[in-house]
Amino acid sequence: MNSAGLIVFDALLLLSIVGLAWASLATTDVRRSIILFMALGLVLAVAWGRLLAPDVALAEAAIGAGLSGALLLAAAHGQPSPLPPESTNAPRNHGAAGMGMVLRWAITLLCAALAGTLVWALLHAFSNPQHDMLPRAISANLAASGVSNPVTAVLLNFRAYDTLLELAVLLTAVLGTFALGQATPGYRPAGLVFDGLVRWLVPVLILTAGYLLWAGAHAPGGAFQAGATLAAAGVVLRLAGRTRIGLPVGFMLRMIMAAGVGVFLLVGLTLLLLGRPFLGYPPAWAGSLILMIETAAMFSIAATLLLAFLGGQPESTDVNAVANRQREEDPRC
Amino acid sequence: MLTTQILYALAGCVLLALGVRGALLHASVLLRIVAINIMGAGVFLLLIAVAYRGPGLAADPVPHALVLTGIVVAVSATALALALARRLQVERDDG
Amino acid sequence: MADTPIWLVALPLAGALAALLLPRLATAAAIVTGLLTTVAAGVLLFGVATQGALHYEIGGWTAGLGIMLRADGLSTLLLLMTALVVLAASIYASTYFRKTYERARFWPLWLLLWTSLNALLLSGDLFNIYVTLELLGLSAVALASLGGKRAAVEAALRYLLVGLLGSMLFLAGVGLIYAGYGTLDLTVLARVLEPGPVAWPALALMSSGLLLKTALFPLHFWLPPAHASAPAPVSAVLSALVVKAAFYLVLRLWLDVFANVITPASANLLGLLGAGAVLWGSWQALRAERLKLLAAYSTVAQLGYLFLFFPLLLALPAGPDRDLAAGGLAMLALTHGFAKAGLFLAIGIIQQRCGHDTIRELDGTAQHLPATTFAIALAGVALVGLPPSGAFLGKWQLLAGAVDTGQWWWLVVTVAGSLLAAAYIFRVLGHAFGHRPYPNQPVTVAREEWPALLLSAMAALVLGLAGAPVWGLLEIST
Amino acid sequence: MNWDAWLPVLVVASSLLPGLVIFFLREGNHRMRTLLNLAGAVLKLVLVSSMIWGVFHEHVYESRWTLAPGLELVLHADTLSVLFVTLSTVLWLVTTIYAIGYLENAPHRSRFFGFFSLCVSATVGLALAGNLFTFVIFYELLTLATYPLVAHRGTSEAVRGARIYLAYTLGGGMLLLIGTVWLYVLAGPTAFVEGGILGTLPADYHPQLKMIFLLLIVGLGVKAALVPLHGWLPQAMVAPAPVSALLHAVAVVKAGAFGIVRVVYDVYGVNFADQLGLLTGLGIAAAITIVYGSVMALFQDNLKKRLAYSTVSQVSYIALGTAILGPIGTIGGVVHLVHQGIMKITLFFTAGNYAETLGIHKVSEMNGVGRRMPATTLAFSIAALGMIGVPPVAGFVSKWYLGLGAMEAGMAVWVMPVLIASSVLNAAYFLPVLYRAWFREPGTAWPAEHIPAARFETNAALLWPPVVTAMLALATGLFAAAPYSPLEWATLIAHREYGL
Amino acid sequence: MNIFLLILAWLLPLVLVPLAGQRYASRITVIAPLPALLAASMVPVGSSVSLPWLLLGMELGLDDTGRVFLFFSGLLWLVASLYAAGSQAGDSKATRFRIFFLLAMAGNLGLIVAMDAISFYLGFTLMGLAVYGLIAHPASQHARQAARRYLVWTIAGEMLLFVAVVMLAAQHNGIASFSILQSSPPGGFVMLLFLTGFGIKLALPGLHLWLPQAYAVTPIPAVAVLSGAMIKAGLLGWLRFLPPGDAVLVNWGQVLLVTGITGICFGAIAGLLQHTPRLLLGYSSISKMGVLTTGMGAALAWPETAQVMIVAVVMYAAHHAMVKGALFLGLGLVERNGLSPWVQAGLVFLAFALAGAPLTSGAFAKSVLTASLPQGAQYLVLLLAVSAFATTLLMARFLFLVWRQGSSKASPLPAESRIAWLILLAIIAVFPFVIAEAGQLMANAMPVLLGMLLSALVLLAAGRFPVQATSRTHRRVTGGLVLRCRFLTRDLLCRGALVVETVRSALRNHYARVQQSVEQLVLPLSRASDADISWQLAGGLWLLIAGLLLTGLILSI
Repeated sequence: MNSAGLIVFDALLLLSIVGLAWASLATTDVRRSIILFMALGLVLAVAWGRLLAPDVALAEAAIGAGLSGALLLAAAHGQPSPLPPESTNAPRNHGAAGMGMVLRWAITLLCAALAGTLVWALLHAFSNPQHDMLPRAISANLAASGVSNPVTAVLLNFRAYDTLLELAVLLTAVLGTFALGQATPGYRPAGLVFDGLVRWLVPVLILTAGYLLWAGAHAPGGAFQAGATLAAAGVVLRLAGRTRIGLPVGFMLRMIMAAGVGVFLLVGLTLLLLGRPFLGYPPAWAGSLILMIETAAMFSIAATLLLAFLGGQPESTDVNAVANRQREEDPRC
Repeated sequence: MLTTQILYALAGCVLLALGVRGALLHASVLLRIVAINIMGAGVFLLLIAVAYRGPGLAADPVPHALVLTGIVVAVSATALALALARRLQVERDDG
Repeated sequence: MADTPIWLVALPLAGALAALLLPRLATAAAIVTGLLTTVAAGVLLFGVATQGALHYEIGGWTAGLGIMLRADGLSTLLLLMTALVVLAASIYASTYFRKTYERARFWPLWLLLWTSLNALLLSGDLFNIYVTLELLGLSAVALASLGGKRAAVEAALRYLLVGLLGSMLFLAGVGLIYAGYGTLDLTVLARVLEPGPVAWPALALMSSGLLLKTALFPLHFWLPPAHASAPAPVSAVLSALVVKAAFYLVLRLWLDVFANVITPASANLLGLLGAGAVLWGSWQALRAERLKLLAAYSTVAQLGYLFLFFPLLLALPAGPDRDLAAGGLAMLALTHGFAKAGLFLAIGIIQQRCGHDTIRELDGTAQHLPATTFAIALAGVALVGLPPSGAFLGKWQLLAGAVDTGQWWWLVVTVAGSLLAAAYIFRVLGHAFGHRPYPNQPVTVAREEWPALLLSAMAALVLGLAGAPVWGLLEIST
Repeated sequence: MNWDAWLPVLVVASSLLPGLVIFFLREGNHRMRTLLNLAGAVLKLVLVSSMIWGVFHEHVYESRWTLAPGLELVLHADTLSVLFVTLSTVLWLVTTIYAIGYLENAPHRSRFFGFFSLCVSATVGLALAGNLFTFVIFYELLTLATYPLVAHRGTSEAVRGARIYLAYTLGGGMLLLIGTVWLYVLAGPTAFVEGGILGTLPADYHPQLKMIFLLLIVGLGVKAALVPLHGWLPQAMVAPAPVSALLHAVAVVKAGAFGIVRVVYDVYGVNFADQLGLLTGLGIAAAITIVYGSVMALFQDNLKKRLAYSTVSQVSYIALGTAILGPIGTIGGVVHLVHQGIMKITLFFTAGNYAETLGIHKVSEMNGVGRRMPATTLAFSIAALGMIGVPPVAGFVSKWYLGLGAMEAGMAVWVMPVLIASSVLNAAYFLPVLYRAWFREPGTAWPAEHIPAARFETNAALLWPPVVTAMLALATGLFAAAPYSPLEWATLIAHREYGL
Repeated sequence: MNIFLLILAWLLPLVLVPLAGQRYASRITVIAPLPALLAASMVPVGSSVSLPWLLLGMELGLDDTGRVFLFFSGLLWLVASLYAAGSQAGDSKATRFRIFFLLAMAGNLGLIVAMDAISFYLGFTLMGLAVYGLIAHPASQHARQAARRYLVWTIAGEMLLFVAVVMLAAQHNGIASFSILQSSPPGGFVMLLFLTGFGIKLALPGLHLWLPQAYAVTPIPAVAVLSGAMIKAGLLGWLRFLPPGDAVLVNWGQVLLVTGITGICFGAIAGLLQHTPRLLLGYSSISKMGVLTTGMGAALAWPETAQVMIVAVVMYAAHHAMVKGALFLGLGLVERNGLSPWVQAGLVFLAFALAGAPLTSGAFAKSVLTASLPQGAQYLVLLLAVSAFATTLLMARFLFLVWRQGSSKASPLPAESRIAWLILLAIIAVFPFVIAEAGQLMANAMPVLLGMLLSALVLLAAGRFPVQATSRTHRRVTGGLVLRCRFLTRDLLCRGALVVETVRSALRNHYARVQQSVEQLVLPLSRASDADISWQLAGGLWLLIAGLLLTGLILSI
């Protein structure tokens, strides 16, 4: 592509990004908004590709567009459309309406100012020579990182601590979801066509996941993309109305959920006990350790995302069942 | 100074602002969550634009890694928010 | 010794996994983890006190390429406070949650929260801070929603959305910084940052994100419902530590990292908002009908005091006076942490024993639950800032700073806030002394009441009487 | 640390520790409680005695503890503190005995005695405070320790009284705190030094120092019940009698007055304060209070309320003495610290006796009570006469020195009329009470006779404390010139303050 | 021994106070004044005791003046105690009476031996307040009123004295010993205070308003010592505090002279108008105190003859004390036992003595007084003669009133009382012969004779034209004034209270109104809870704060 074509492409891409975002936010129809948001995710994935960020593009396609959209759609499922305003009990009168108008405009203006400020700041930042110290340091140390894909190196070696905590975030989210109680049972089963699709889509997805995981070391891909793909397989199954979607129950499930963080932590602490820094892989072992961590992380991510999609703990795994006795009443004041 | 970088960063800023506006003005919880996601997308766009070094040049991997982490964090938060929203709906329906 | 910082993160995280995997042993795992982590915090404090600030490069990568944990005087103090408060709250929680499934849900999240707090306090990297903030936010929200009631869920949802908005703005600021300076390491940034079109918006974005999370007036609207509807141990930690963590970040950014970017005008704005928080929070606490709401609004007010220090610290020239004021700030934050945690635990006991926490119907509580009432009184002393609490020393430095820099208006705010605080605390205590048919067998359940008592006593007595080392520790910075 | 450094701490701890232990005693364990109380009180008395001896021989008893850089908790025994400590200790012992009798079979005794001991610890700490910072700490602690005592009865009236008390004292405490902080910023740690420390500050600080003085005095004036800051005092009389006794005689009110003395003499230095023109204002405030309190007392039928207003009036004698420049006025003010305490505690004890024994709460119910309760009424009479200033009761000595001091300072023109007006008014509200008690025929029945007359007119524990304190009031006046008497001690204080 | 007697003189009555409720208390009371009498007779003049640890340093001593005072006071107290042992025997509240009696005794005797201002003031106050108990002793409306009035005056007097003593001591560096105080005369204002303060006790005209009613109600033994011994404390005060012989005080002497003369005349005239013997004796005391005042005035006005004059005044005081005391005791006998002939005889003798008839103590006292008068004051001789004349008339009327007064005879007095009276009579009759020269005993015959003559005429006339009991002048004049004063004070007080209350309620209303309006103003604010803050508003604020922060950062002020 020549540069003029590129500019047109960029322009179209940016216009569609902004337009989709605008459209997605302008509507009050939740489902419509979500679908537009998913579309935005796909366009963004293209944009990442355009900006030479294939790892992000893959993740965005799988998670940002795919899974987030699926989650949102699932949540929108039971909801009336459009939703009633959240605070129905708030007093509303004409004065308040006038105030509301003023407020809308004030917020809009302030948001515009926010954008303007950011642009101003970025223009200033970009006007200085680029800081290449960090990329150079990364390429210098890439050999010792155990992987050849610099993004994976950053994710799982240089800034592995971030990733560890990120997995913890994921775990927290799903535990939080569990804490809210039982999964909402039953989705509307899809049609027969979809059912047919499922038969070949799921194996493909699983294979893709495996590839992404393996490729992550040297090419775009990695545990997150792989985990998300794996989760997508589960989502597809679930959408097809399958009750058994490959998730274990009970202790095994908890093991899988904990595996990502657990293995990560285990590796880190083992190294620590061996006299190395926490997560300071010996260069010779780095590749294998990263792959090990990534594998565990993939399963965890997949299970977690799937559970998040299910919106709670699947039945019969709930520890609710363990004890349902009433708390003994205390002498009251 | 790269035009592409600036343009995409600008789009990121716009997305961020749009997201903030949406998150503040929408009454529906789900729409707010969508808006926050769009906000996140704007920030990610900004970061990726910062990483961009021009055609043919390797981009800065650090922001890429950050965005990857950010995406997962965002989806986690979204999942929890949705679970809460659903639970709230159940409570409302019951009450 | 040098590894202690990472243990402080790893231990609770491991504990969380253990609690998740073994639901039946969750409580035991949590308590053991709690004890170990507290010991680690103590060791860290000892290390920092004897060897100066500790740095830990994770993975052995130099700062900038990798992530560095840093423990200086301030963060170590807050880490120790976190450890003690969480440990006490854990002991209380082990009796608060009685059903196994409740425990299974509670403990992993609880320990994850602790992990995030420790990680946040130790973090030396901007993006890592973002991740810890999210971990903190999500675990806090998940815990806050454990109440399961509609009010709790509604508050938790709002809390989450607010937290996300704040984090996103924070992240945008991080992006700006990276765009402008190409690094995320705080120590490096502190060296290279200079006032300009990059640093200003970045600081504004990050600060406003954090201000939202730390519930500074008038951005506090989400806090009272969330803190008031969460289970008692959770409320304790939310009020005592979680908002404080965001405040810690503001402090770090303003005083360390962006030290040469900030201006008197901006600091005065923070002070002004702090003043608003002090007055409005105290006023709302005075009007609150429920104890928990009172405590939550008191948190809003107490955070306001912390922000009053900003204009003073900026106006004082670097030197002993400034160090004294900074120590006062830390002392106030520490005292509030202990006191508020103690207060919430005590309220939890009242709520469980009396079935409600309506202030007007608390007559005779003192007769029924003497130790609990005493805990509330001790915590109240610390919240009002009466001697011998640590808050008294903190407020002393606040007042001294205000006098020293000629900023009289903060003095008026402080005094008004303290009087309002006394009013709302003694409104509760007055009821506690009220008449109730006597005799009424006093109830004392040591395991429930000791944590609250110890926390309150820590705030009202120990910090005030043996708090002098705090100033020495604060001198140790990176 | 050696003995000299430990002694002040021990003096404080001898009531603090028993108090803390008492909190944890079971309600029914009254023998242990009594033992602890009395042991603490006696031990304190012994310790204080040795302190008196030491201070007289110019020993330095001082304990220091750093709370924050530059902020030290200093307990230091000088002549003035020893005077107040002794007063507190002796009266605490007596009041404890009284309280044991008063609260027999009443609920919440552990709580009561616990806070009671804390209250005394705070008072003693305040007396021993070696700098303004320490003083403020104990000042606030005193507020805290007394609040539960005022609210003790738990009636809505008591809770309300306690609330008002708290509102006033905490507000005053805040002003005091501001003043202290301000002074700290100007002059560094303000240790109490005989003769004051501020005189050396440059002249351009003087306007600020005046402001600070105002803040300090207003802050202290709340507890010292200077008009118009006295509103809490008549409300706080809802407290049980031993509490009122302690509040009015030793702890709260006296703490404020003691603080005024400290600020004028040991912070500003009386000559410097005079040089700044601050004494006149203080004196006028005290004078107004003296007259106002007496006038208000005239209109009270409730006995305790009448006594409360009497306190408002009498305590300002101390402030008045402080405002009078010159050693003699100082003696008058300082010695009244003790004298008023002894006399007022007697009055509140006896008022409590009337209420507990016969259910008498009002002056109008006191007809002929002297025949039913002669010893109590005699104690009341002695104390009341002392308040009027009748020799040889202690009050006369105070008035004598105040008058002489005023003459010496050339302030007699307005001090004398105030003294006279106050004495006349005192007579006007006390003598009718005495008349009723001794000369009127008793009515057919007492309002509510709780304790029948047996061997004594009332319980021995209730009877002896007021008798003892009344004798003390008589003795301090009668043997005013004897060695170690309050007057001699006050003279010693004045001599050291003025460097004579 | 001397020292002990000086201390015991006032200590013994105090020590006996706790025994006042015992069974034999009335007998024990009698021994209370004995040490004082012993001291008066045995302790050499000029001896002194210093008790530096007592009060503010107590000094006791005995000088000539003190000795005379101690003698007649001790005697009176002794007699009165003995009398009281009989008269109060049936009193249900005798204990209370004895307590106040002993307290007053201790005060009276104490102030006589006191050699410093504070001890004197102590005794004076103790006496003053204890007398209140004696006056208020009869549980009657009258007694209460009289006692209250007495108290008001006494306290006023004590206050004045307090100020005076303090100011005087301040002139001498706070030292209160008489030996120092008398070294220089007090200033004008202090002088005025002393004159008024002691003047109240001495019942100077205008300051006497407490006296008549008090005499009317007080039990007899008490009123005997009151009128005899205690009233003289005022004179002793003057003698102690106002050093005679100083030229500075000459003008004050003149003032006293005028006051004294007024007192003589006023007392006599008002006395004649009385219709009860007690009141009459009261006004007679006022008149006689006028004589003492005049003498004191003369001593001050003519410093060169002051010493002589003082001796005369003191002698006169002793005479009056004993006679007036005896008159009251006799009156008591009449009241309780009726008019027995020997009582009548005694009373007549006493009447003569008071009037100053020859061969009585009165004649002796008056002649001493006359003889001491300085050259410039011979006109006072005439005055004294007029006084004697008037006294004669008064005594005549007294006897008339006693004779007319009925007696209940319900509770006749036992022997003790009669013996007591007789002892006193005997001493009065004998002592002039012991110490006086013959010439002195024959003085004063003329005025007394004239008086007797006039009295006889009046008596005859009265027999002819029966007169109604004399009008109640006293009540209308003095009572009216006092009442008016009291009403005025009460009115003022009430009005003050009213004003205070009005202001207070106005403030309260105002406060309530302000509170209301403030509440209305901030109602939206105070009602608004944070739950109502809409998400949008909060968001707007948030962005605004972010913007402000940025502005604050950019505009580095």
